[in-house]
Amino acid sequence: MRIRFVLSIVLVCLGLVAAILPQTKNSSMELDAQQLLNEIQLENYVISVDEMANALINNDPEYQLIDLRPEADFKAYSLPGSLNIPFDSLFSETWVPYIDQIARKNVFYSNGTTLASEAWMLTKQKGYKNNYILNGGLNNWFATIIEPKEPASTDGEEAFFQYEARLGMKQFFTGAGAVSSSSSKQVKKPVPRKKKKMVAGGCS
Amino acid sequence: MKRPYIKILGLIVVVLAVGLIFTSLKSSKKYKFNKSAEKLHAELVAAKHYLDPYKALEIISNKDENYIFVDIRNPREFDNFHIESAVNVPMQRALDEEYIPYLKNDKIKVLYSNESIKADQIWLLLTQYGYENLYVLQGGATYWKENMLSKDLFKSKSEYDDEKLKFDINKVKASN
Amino acid sequence: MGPIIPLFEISEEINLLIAFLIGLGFGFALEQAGFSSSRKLAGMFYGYDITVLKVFFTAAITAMLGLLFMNYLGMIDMSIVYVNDYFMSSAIIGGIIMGAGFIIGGFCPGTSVCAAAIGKIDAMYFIGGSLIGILLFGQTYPLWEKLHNAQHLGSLKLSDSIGVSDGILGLLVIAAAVVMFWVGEMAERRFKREDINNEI
Amino acid sequence: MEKTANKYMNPYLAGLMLGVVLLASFYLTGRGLGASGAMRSVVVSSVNTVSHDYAETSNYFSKYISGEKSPMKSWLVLEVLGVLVGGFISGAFSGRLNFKLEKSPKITSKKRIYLAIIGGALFGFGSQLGRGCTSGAALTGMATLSLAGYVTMMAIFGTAFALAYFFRKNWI
Repeated sequence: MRIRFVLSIVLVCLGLVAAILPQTKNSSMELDAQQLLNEIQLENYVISVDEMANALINNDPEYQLIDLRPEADFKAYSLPGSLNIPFDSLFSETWVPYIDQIARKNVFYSNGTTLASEAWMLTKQKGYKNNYILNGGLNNWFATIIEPKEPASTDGEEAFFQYEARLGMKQFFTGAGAVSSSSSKQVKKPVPRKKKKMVAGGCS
Repeated sequence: MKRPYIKILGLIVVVLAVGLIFTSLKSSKKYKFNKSAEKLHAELVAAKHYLDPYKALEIISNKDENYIFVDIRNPREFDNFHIESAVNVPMQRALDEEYIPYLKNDKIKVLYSNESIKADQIWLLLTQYGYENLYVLQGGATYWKENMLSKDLFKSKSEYDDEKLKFDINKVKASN
Repeated sequence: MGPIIPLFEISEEINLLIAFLIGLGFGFALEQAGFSSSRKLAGMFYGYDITVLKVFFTAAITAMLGLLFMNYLGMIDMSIVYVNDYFMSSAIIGGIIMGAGFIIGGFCPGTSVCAAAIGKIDAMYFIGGSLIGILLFGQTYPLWEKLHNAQHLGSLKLSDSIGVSDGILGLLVIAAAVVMFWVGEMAERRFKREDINNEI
Repeated sequence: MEKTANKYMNPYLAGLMLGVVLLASFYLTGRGLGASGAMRSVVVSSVNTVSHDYAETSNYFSKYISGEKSPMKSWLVLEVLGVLVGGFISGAFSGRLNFKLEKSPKITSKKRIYLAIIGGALFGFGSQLGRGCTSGAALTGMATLSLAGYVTMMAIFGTAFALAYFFRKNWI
């Protein structure tokens, strides 16, 4: 009898405290600011245009280009095989499965680097993995792959080697039989990251 | 038990007090984010956090006390060249306590790096972390050095935008 | 931050050891509460012993409050904590069948194991019956498959369907429990059965 | 007749203890307690031993046979083994260990056994259909404030109360 009384009071009081607490959501996936700052400086998230061009030429299924520009820009020109996720709708329900996935490397790009790096920061804060950015965006792509500059005669052998390679790539992306700008590669369905590591819970 | 109500009342007070003390223990993870990614995304879409270099020049020449220019490059780069009146907060130490006075005050802080990408990233990070009144200088130190120091400034005025396509799409397509 | 095992990729052996230890605590608590006695369990439905109600609700509320506070203090990531999938029709029909099994057999699976551990023969038969029931379900699964998977509404929480915060719902559950404890203890006095209480 | 009032732990304290165990389970593993899942594992593995091919073809059992890994070695089975040992320790502690068939004096032992088997079968069947028993679905679900938990709990106890009158002879 007395125990019931004491317990009732204690529970009701704690219940009151619980009821007035604000709702918080913890996510173990989210990084904190210091971790994110470290990640920014590591620059592991940058994919060079040469690497990307190679991947496209070899039809590497590991990479998925994601164009963050508005739809009109995407229709006017886009890299082969890109998926268009306009930056405004990055977190819309349609697209979250594509940026929160485990199967492929997503490579964000826009005209410059700003949008891509912003998108990367946001997805990183959310704890999504496998997202990268294309170094320098389309501008760098054009400057490097489509209109490569001939190295100066003082540059090392390596620079010339790279130049040769880029000319070859240019041939692939602009020459006859080039992949047309609208995505010819089918965009694959995303493989969502498993939210719950324990699928079978309870005692069912 | 002569006066049971006093005991009950006492119990209620004790439990409530313990409960409230308990909740005040909320661990303040040192670098916890204060703004959700979704909220920040909306701010980025609005893109109101950029400061045009020409407006920045006006602010500097007016010696406007409400603005602080924050150079987030490393000290060597800062010594080499920096915008007049700027303070140096190297980005890798942006969260350190010694820099809080520079970043947490009522003034408007304008971040810049060599270009705008790193400054934009640090802007995002600090905004997520809860700092306010931050802006990003478009073009950063490189653009500043090239365009803002010349005498016939307003003749060569060109808008800086990292997201502007610098190549002619039709040319690329035509060569197909 | 918890939950520990899914987040820190603990090895399988330690995981199973923890399972055993948690089971140990579970069994000990159940037995101490008197859940090893079928007549004590059944007493709930005739009013002479409402131990089930008391233990069940106290336990659920303790854990619920614990989760609410841990969540507030940032000690647990509630998005990983398992919330039962809600299949409306199968939850209700399954619950009704289990209710019938409860009043006929006098145990539920957890308590029957605990009772069998201290030598209750009826509990052992109950376990045997459960295994038969599960086998039966598996064998006739094509008949129930549709019902089993119908009306899947996802991992719904009460707060999602009612639109009140978890904390306020918790307070409501506590208030309901306190009233039930009070009514239950009155019932215990009203339907007192000294003979049974002495036996169990 | 001995005085029995203090035989068991005070139910509220026992409930508190159970709640702490449940909370520990949530904190450590991210899920609550369970019992019927382990029983299913036992059934699946026995079916699997008797006829592996048959278990593979059964729509329901095949869901729980994952590769070469024995379904016996699952988390819940270990947990239920713990329940067995924990119950035994507690029983030994409080001097309640003895073989006994508990029943109302109004019915025969044979009838009690039949009823236990029927009740067990119903419970086993229902727990599979409803995805969890009193501990896995109701208790755990209530702690996480899940809708399924409360619905299952109400269905179980509601039905038991509704049918209580018809089976009163078994118990009182």
